[in-house]
Amino acid sequence: MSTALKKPFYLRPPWNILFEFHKLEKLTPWNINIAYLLTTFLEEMEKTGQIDFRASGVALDSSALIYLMKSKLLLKLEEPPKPKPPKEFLPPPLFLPLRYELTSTTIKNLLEVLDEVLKGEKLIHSERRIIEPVLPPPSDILPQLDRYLMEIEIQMEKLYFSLKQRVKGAGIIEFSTLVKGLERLEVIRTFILLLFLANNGKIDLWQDEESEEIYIAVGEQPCKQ
Amino acid sequence: MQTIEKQTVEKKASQEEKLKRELALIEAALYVSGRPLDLKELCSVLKTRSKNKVKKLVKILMEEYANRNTALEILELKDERYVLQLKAEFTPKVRKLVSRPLLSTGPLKTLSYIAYRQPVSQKRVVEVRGHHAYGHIKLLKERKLIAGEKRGRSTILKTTEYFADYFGLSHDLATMKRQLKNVFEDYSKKEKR
Amino acid sequence: MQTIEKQTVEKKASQEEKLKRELALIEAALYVSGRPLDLKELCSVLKTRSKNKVKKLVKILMEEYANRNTALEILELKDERYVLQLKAEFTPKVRKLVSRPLLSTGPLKTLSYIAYRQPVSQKRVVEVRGHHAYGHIKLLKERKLIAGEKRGRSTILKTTEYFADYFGLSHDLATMKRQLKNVFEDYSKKEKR
Repeated sequence: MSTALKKPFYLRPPWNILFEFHKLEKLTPWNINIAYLLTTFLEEMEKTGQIDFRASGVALDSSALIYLMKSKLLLKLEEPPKPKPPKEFLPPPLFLPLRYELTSTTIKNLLEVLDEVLKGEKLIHSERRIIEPVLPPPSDILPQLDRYLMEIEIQMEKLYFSLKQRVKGAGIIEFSTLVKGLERLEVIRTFILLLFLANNGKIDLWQDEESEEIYIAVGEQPCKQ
Repeated sequence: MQTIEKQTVEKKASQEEKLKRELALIEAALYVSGRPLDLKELCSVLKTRSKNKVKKLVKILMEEYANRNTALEILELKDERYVLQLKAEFTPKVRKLVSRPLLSTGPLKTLSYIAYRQPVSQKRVVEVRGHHAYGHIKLLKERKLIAGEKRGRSTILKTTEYFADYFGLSHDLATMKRQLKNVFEDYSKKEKR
Repeated sequence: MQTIEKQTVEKKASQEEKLKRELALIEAALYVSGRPLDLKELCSVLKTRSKNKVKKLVKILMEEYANRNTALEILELKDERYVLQLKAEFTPKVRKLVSRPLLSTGPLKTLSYIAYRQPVSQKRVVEVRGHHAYGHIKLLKERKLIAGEKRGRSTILKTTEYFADYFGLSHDLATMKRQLKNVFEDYSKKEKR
């Protein structure tokens, strides 16, 4: 019984090549001597007395496969080589002539646009300031906001619609006016919606540095770019 | 009282001064514009209406430049237009100093192939130059150096008049190709040296 | 067999040729860059390490330009930098030919912001100028108008010496910002009037 448990001889090199196909694929078929492998395989089988017809069958199959691989390679070699396309003259790169050109931008132009950019910067500053002081810690409001957040798209549309009505299409409205008479939680919800709307570019927000009033601009605004 | 001789000398000197100033003005105009200028534009810089006078002056300046034998040259292009530029032989040596966006070697090779083989199908260009050529062709079209023309299902590529001007080449296709051939032959001779 | 005299003459001629070529190379570099170049940059064009040699060559070229007495001049600036430029007196006469801006409005705005707030983080620039600023920053770097420096995970942006030269500002950052602020304030005051 012990022989049955022992690894059969043909799973050792060099014969293992006939039984492990994945290894076969990695080898060049020309490097495999089938005649040698099969002869020694039979000799070894007779010597050890481990006559196994299944193993012989597999060995035969593998040999056939190797032959096939060899003949395929041969056929490939026999294919007439494709005629090389006639070598075409490839001209060297044509470098464009270099010409110096004076440009018209002056420091005045630079400062003109700087003025606009700094206005934009101010706006971003105030947007940031709004976010920090006004929002209470999220833990206070989030549990109650779950359902509300799920409906946020609808709520945003509602608020945007009412904003547009209040400014009659386009204009500016103060945050304090918008939330007048509302409860604290409602005020916060409205504010969060405003941030979402501003983020989507539907409205613009900024805060007056002294009065801390937040202004909401609705409708066509002069472009920031 | 001045003698006649002295007057003549002074007059001559002032005429020379004037000529120098006018030549310098043309040089200034060509330098700052960085593109070909026609006689009308040069007339307006010199505040004269005489195209003939300006033409004579430009020729003098061109000759001066040619005699100086330096890195810059003034060329006459088609339709009496003039341009100041770096001589092509210096381009590879100083390209890296240019702060304007330049075309890199790949697109320039595609351009020279199109220029040499034109009119040539886009398909052929891509076959010879590889798949990158699609990007090159787009870029070259954007720069108005080449133009495409649909013929049935294929696109035929050609260089533009702007291209010919930029290189100071003829607008006549056959002549241009001959000129280009000379340029390329010069180039390969230099490469072999 | 060559006589010694003939050899000497030939040697001299080839030396003169070499000198001419080197002068032309410097001229080429100064012409295409359109900005002041330092000795290091000129050395790299001439493929030499000798700053002294380059300095001598530039001086010869400067003299040649001065003798020609035309519209262009080569000047020596602070820190051994050299620039080829149009003589100031000619600028008003040819300004009308200059029509191409250095940059289009978007990138110019981003540049002005960087110049005013520098050193400034790339993140901040994008915050203020929007996402297009990434493209602008790339362009400005290519044009050598700004440079970026990694500091930990963020990139700090600054204008370059070329920027300062182009707008005629100081190379010293503090001075430049003061200059910009002064001009800017003057300008805004005038606007408000």
